[in-house]
Amino acid sequence: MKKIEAIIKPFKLDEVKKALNDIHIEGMTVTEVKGFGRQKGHTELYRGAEYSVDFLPKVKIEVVTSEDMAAKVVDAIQNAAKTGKIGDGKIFVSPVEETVRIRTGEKGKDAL
Amino acid sequence: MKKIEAIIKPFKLDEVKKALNDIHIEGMTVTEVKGFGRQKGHTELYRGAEYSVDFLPKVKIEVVTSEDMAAKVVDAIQNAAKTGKIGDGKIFVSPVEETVRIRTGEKGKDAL
Amino acid sequence: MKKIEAIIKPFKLDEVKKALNDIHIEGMTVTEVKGFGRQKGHTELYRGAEYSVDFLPKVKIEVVTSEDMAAKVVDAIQNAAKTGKIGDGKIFVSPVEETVRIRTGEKGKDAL
Amino acid sequence: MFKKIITASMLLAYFIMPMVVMAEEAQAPVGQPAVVAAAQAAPAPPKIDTGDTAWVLVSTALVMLMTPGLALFYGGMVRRKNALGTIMHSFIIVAIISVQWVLWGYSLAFGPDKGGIIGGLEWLGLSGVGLEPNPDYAATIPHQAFMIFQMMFAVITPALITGAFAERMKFSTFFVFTILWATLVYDPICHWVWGIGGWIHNLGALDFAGGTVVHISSGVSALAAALIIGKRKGYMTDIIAPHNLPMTVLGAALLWFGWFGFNAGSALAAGGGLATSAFVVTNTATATAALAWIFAEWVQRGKPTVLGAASGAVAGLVAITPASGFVGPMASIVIGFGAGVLCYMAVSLIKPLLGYDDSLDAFGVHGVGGTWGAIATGLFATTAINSAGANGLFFGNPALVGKQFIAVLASWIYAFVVTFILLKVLDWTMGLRISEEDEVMGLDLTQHGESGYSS
Amino acid sequence: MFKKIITASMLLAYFIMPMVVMAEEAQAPVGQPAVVAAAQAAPAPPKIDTGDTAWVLVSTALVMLMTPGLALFYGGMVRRKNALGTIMHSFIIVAIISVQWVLWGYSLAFGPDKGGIIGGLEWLGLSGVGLEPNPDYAATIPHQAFMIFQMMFAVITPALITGAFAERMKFSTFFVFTILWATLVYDPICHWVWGIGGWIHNLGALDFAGGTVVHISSGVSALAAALIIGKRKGYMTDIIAPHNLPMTVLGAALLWFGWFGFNAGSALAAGGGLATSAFVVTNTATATAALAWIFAEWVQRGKPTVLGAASGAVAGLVAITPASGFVGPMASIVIGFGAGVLCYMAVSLIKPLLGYDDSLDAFGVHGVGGTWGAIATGLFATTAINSAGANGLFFGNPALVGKQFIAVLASWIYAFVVTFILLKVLDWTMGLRISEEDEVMGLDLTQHGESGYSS
Amino acid sequence: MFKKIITASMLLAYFIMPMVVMAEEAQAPVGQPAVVAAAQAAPAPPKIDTGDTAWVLVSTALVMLMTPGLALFYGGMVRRKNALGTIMHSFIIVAIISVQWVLWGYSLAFGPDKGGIIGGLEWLGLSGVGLEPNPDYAATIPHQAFMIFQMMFAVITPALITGAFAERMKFSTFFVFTILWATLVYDPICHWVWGIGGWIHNLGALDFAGGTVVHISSGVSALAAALIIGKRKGYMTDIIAPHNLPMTVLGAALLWFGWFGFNAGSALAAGGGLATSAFVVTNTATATAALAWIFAEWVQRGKPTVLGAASGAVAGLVAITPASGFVGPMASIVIGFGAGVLCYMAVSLIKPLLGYDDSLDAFGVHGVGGTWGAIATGLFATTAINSAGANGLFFGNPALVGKQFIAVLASWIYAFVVTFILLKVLDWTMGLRISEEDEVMGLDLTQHGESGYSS
Ligand SMILES: Nc1ncnc2c1ncn2[C@@H]1O[C@H](COP(=O)(O)OP(=O)(O)O)[C@@H](O)[C@H]1O
Ligand SMILES: Nc1ncnc2c1ncn2[C@@H]1O[C@H](COP(=O)(O)OP(=O)(O)O)[C@@H](O)[C@H]1O
Ligand SMILES: Nc1ncnc2c1ncn2[C@@H]1O[C@H](COP(=O)(O)OP(=O)(O)O)[C@@H](O)[C@H]1O
Repeated sequence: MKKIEAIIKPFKLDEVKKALNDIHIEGMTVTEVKGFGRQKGHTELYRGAEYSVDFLPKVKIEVVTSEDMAAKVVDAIQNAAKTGKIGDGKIFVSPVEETVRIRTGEKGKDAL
Repeated sequence: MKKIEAIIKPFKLDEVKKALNDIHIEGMTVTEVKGFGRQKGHTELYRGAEYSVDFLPKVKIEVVTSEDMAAKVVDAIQNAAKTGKIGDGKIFVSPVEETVRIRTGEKGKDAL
Repeated sequence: MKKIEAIIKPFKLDEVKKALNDIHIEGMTVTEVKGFGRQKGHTELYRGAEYSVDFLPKVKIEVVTSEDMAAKVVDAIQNAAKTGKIGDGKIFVSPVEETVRIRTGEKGKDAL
Repeated sequence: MFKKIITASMLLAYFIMPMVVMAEEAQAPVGQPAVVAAAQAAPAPPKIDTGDTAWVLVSTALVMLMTPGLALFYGGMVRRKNALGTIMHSFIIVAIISVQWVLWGYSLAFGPDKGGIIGGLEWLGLSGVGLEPNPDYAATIPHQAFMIFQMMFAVITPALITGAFAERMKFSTFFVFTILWATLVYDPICHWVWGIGGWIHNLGALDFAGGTVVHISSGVSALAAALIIGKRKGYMTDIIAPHNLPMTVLGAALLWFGWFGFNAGSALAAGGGLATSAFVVTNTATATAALAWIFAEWVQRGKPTVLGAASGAVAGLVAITPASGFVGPMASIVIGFGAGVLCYMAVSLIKPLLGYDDSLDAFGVHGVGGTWGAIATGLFATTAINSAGANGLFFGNPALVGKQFIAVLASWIYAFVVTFILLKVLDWTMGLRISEEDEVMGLDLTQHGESGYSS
Repeated sequence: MFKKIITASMLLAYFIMPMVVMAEEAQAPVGQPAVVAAAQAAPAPPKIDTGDTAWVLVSTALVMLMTPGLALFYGGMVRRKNALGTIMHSFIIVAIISVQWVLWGYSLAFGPDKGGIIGGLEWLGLSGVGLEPNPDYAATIPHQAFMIFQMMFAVITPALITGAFAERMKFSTFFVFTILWATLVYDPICHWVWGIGGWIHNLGALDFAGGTVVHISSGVSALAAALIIGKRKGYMTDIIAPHNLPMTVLGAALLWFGWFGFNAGSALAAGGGLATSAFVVTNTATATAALAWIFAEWVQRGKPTVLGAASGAVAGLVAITPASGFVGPMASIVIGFGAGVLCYMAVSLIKPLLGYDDSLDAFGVHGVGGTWGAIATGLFATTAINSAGANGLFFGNPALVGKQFIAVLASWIYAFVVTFILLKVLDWTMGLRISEEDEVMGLDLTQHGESGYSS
Repeated sequence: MFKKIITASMLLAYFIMPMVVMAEEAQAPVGQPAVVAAAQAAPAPPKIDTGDTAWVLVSTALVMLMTPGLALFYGGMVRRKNALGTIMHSFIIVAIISVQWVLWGYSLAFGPDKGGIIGGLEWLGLSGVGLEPNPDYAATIPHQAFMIFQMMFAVITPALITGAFAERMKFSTFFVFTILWATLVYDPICHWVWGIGGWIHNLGALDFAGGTVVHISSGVSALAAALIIGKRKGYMTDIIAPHNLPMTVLGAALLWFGWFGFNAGSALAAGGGLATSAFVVTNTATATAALAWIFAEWVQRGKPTVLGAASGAVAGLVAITPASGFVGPMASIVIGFGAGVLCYMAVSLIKPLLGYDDSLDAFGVHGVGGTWGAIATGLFATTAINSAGANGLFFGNPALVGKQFIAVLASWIYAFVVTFILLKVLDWTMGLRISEEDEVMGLDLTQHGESGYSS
């Protein structure tokens, strides 16, 4: 199995979710994260003190899926999350050795 | 080493923590996440506008442990987190190649 | 490629970011997490009821980088995040099989 | 389903009935105006004092603000998932009781006395309650000004109880409970103590601004409620920490602010010094109690807490309430100090010992503080402050303590018993408590379909 | 860039002009004091009543607090990224209009009448508006007390509109819009209805505390604004949930509290019973409307919401406003009930049907509630409450309904047309709406360079 | 450990002492009532005016609310981990000073004059401070009403200082500091300026509502405190952003609201026009200052901020305070404009230049704004507004500027020197600052064992 982790722009979450649903991925886990990268941050002003904030709000989506679906998932996310502007984010794919569904104890693919 | 990642229902966190302590796992990292899966979300009402919220609050527990403990950890989590109702969550096991304890620089098992 | 995940004390984030920038790591993703470990928590008092809170606020930094940079990254983080006191945190290294830059579709090292 | 229909019909009736009455009244022929209108049509008697009226109207507004203040005070103390539900309890009570009071509550509480026990129905729908003064209650302000000032007391009292069953009460049952409790518990006790002809009033027990009427009645009912509804899931095992203490402090501050209207407004006049005196002792007792509470914590636990300061202030406000028109500033320091220490002990030592889950300490603060205040009135009252009052034990009149004790006891017993029965009946019919699953999800989502906070 | 310079210069002028005037005035030789000072120097006439003045000053403070209350009411309803920007709208309007009113607004609204349409410029910079009473408006309080009480009405009215264009309006344009709207829409309508000589005033239509002047004018302008500025990105597709409903409830509570000053303060005196009567009906209508709104939700959607209770209360406050000095408590229940149900329907049924994005329901609550209240005044008004008023339809005088209808219609048309033109012109010149990218980032960062919340 | 015991004993003494006194007093035989009671027993003199008393009591309540308002204003500006600790500073000061004032503070400040420097101990424990008017201070309200109105000024002043040492002060030391500062700095300066016989009072310098007494004394002490306690860890290197700006705006709004009581209440009467005039100029200056501050930002940084609007409003309130009973509306625009611009510059240009960490700008706003207001009073005061005042420079009397300057200078020097010594002594004995580790953890957990926010 593979874990696909994507860091995306927050307002793209809904579209990505829909894209994944379209390819019948019906489980995912989402975390609010802060990203640092090429995309420039913004400045905040408090009583004349200027702070530059370079961590930007991003959303991390994690999907664990079977080997054969992995590429499809990556494509779906990439298409849905893309705006073409800097800061669109990354997708990382890594190996997962085992999966368990807590409710039933099912393992492997059945657990997804 | 293995990383065990479990997505569980938030109110089960304490029980899972206790179960892990019982098998002498004394380190873990916890993140608030939102999950999407088979479990149905809820509806929110604001001035007559109805929104269906399908991301549900979940908690992700991460434990890095030695190969031989991994199965025990998975079992402990599964037993403690299980309610038998949909949405109980998943456990994912993946490989970790190296571990460092920042305070001392110790590596591998000693770092856990 | 490798993913380096570090759990550190929140007030060390800025120093770690600087240390990474110094070795030309210019992308990272940060998550607020709660950690449980050797470091003792604190007690909270509400109307005489005493609660011991053992989950402590930590920050998780994730950096995906090429194999050859991985060791350097680990070192940079370890040096910058170290206070020498219990609770400094851990660094975990795990394999990443693929990386995609959403904006361009670039893959592998180019995507970083 | 069946229960839902019953509830719905009750609610409907609650609205429709008055609508019908009003519609008829409103359409009364011009030649023979409705009773209310007639009363108001009479030229305003010259006795109305503009300063006194301004003071009582402002005080009414201040007391009104206390209930939303309480909403925040309580709302900050619950978990995030119950923030709205808890706030709603107090907020909607302002609406519920405002209507109940106009329709029948005021008449039951202050209407023409029936045997010392209850007011008559003569003033239903405020008929006969006009804009000329009613000298029985307040000679220099419009009768309706007295009525609406009193309304705000009737509003906050059931709201205080909600602290006991926070985080687990079913909203529909709460709604019905509030109407019934106000009618069956508050209105009678209010009549006993403040109504012309009320038996405690005739007895000569003193309660300037509501030690028995407001705080004992609500605090003791809260105890009954905590016992009947049972503990929250996870009580004493999980961490149940306040989700927003700045909100709680803001609530306490609004309570303190509004309480000047509560106590000093109870003089029902600005002149003559009584309002000023009540204002001064209210502030002094409150300040002392806040210090006493954090001091007790500091000694016992090593740290003074912010929630303690806020709680202590409220305890002081509660305790000085019955005494505020009868005691001087030095006595108020003693009363405040006692309130801070006693309520702290009730809340942090006795409650855990006995094991009931009075979630936001409605009994520990209002029951205990109100009882201490009522007794302390018997100790420290002096006619030097208020010639219409009486001297207390320390001013040579031990009899007053006895009277205070009777008033306290009667309020305790009546409130406890009636509330107990009421809640038992509601438990059997509508159900008091939400399901365990709903309790895990929280009141906000399950009772109201809302989240308090989003991004 | 060009636009920025224009804006900056306008703002600069806004400050510099008065500075110059004042500097001159302040430096007037002692022997010949400035006009303002002269007026104030005259010995205070004996007619000032301390109780009435206390009441009006307190009421002014209460009404002032309503606008920050509105800031919270609205601020809690938007998304987190727009919290500050939304709060800023109301907060800065307090500042903008306070200055506008002193410099020219009061003169336009209440200055010597010019043809029933507008006040003259005689009172620019408050010249001639001193501390002696102006019996045309209020005989027992200083003229400046009347002026500043009215100021707070002029302040809150444009703030109400901001609910319509929340989460997408450009701050600089909003700033200019506010000044122009107050001058071109509020000041004239205010003169028509309340100014001595104003044509609606002469007509005999009743508006005790601002049904047409405040609520219709702002609500209808809000509709125009919502139509012109267009929907928020993601409206009806994304979840746009209130980020902090406890804040919204606190705002509603402050509105309720302050509204006692708004309505009962509009009696401009504490004595005589009118303030008391207005106070009572205000509270009663508000309570009923809150219940009616959640009851409607309960029936239609199965759950009573907290936002519904708060919204209903505000709807009730709006609807009773024009009627508050003319109707009795029973009528106020009917008015409140109507407000709760009608505004609920406007907001949750009609708005989605028509599809405009009046983001925080400025039209649905103030436009609809204000219209209902103005018409209801024509139904339920009775001289038994206020001999200076008139009887309504149910008291035998159908003519009043006609007059109310004319007043409503005139306010609707004038407010809609002028606001429409104003916004169109501003859209062409300065631009109304922030860029889509900025909308995604939020007002707080893009318009003010701040985050509402940090850790 | 040793220090803890000392602190504990001091606190204990603080409570026990009065308890003993009171207990004795309370138990005085009825035939010979305690002094306080006796004073109050005298029949209320006919001179009390109900309207004036209502106004002063309401004003007292309004001013009381300002300190919790300040708690929110400051609390929103700190980091989340210090939210409660910062709020606690102001909240507990309400309690501390309320007791200090009743026990000895009022006597020191307003008691019978001793050499122009300090009040005598005659009025300790309010003995002799009864319900009849004291015509020296206010002829138409009870003496206790004057006392408690003044109390609220004594309360807020030390609370203002806490902005300087926010996020790093030890709570126990802060507690002791507050009592000592009130006694050694506030009470004397208050006596100089407002006490009958006070030397600045005799000099003829004007301070209507506390430019020197409240704002300079606290602002300059804040500067001393910032210098002694040193910078926060991470100051100027880490991002130290306000954790909750809506809370800050709410605080500013409550300050604005309460300040009507502060300034207009300082007329100590509702009639005669002075309260109204003070009300009008207070609002006008505040509004102008809010606009001036954001305008300055807009020009200098390109964006108007919400924190700027709130800060500007507070700066305007500060600056108009001493002038509010002596100037007209046009002058108030100039004063407000100056306040907005000067305080903005102090805070955003001068502070970073000089490099001290006055964390929440207690000096930049209150020190600078108060000084500007006191001087401006010397420029714009006119007897046309207040015949009991004096003319200023622009009304032909340059001498007033000199007097104002002396008053300012004396307050600056006295406050700075005494606060400096006091803090140095406390630093050596108890320690001012929490440990670096505690500073990282935050005040809330380390000083109070609480978290402001949980889930
Ligand atoms: N090496 C990395 N490891 C982990 N996360 C990264 C890395 N590089 C970028 N990111 C994440 O991706 C986000 C977008 O990256 P950025 O460089 O701004 O734009 P782009 O992806 O368009 O090149 C960052 O905000 C960060 O969260
Ligand atoms: N393929 C997946 N990848 C990552 N997380 C998943 C996946 N499927 C489910 N989850 C997580 O597990 C949670 C529970 O899944 P759900 O389908 O609701 O119930 P169950 O685990 O009982 O089948 C989800 O809310 C989500 O957080
Ligand atoms: N086995 C583990 N798996 C995942 N996270 C861990 C593990 N052990 C520790 N951690 C994380 O590291 C943090 C620091 O660990 P702790 O034992 O307190 O101190 P130290 O790292 O100095 O030994 C913890 O708070 C937790 O977040």
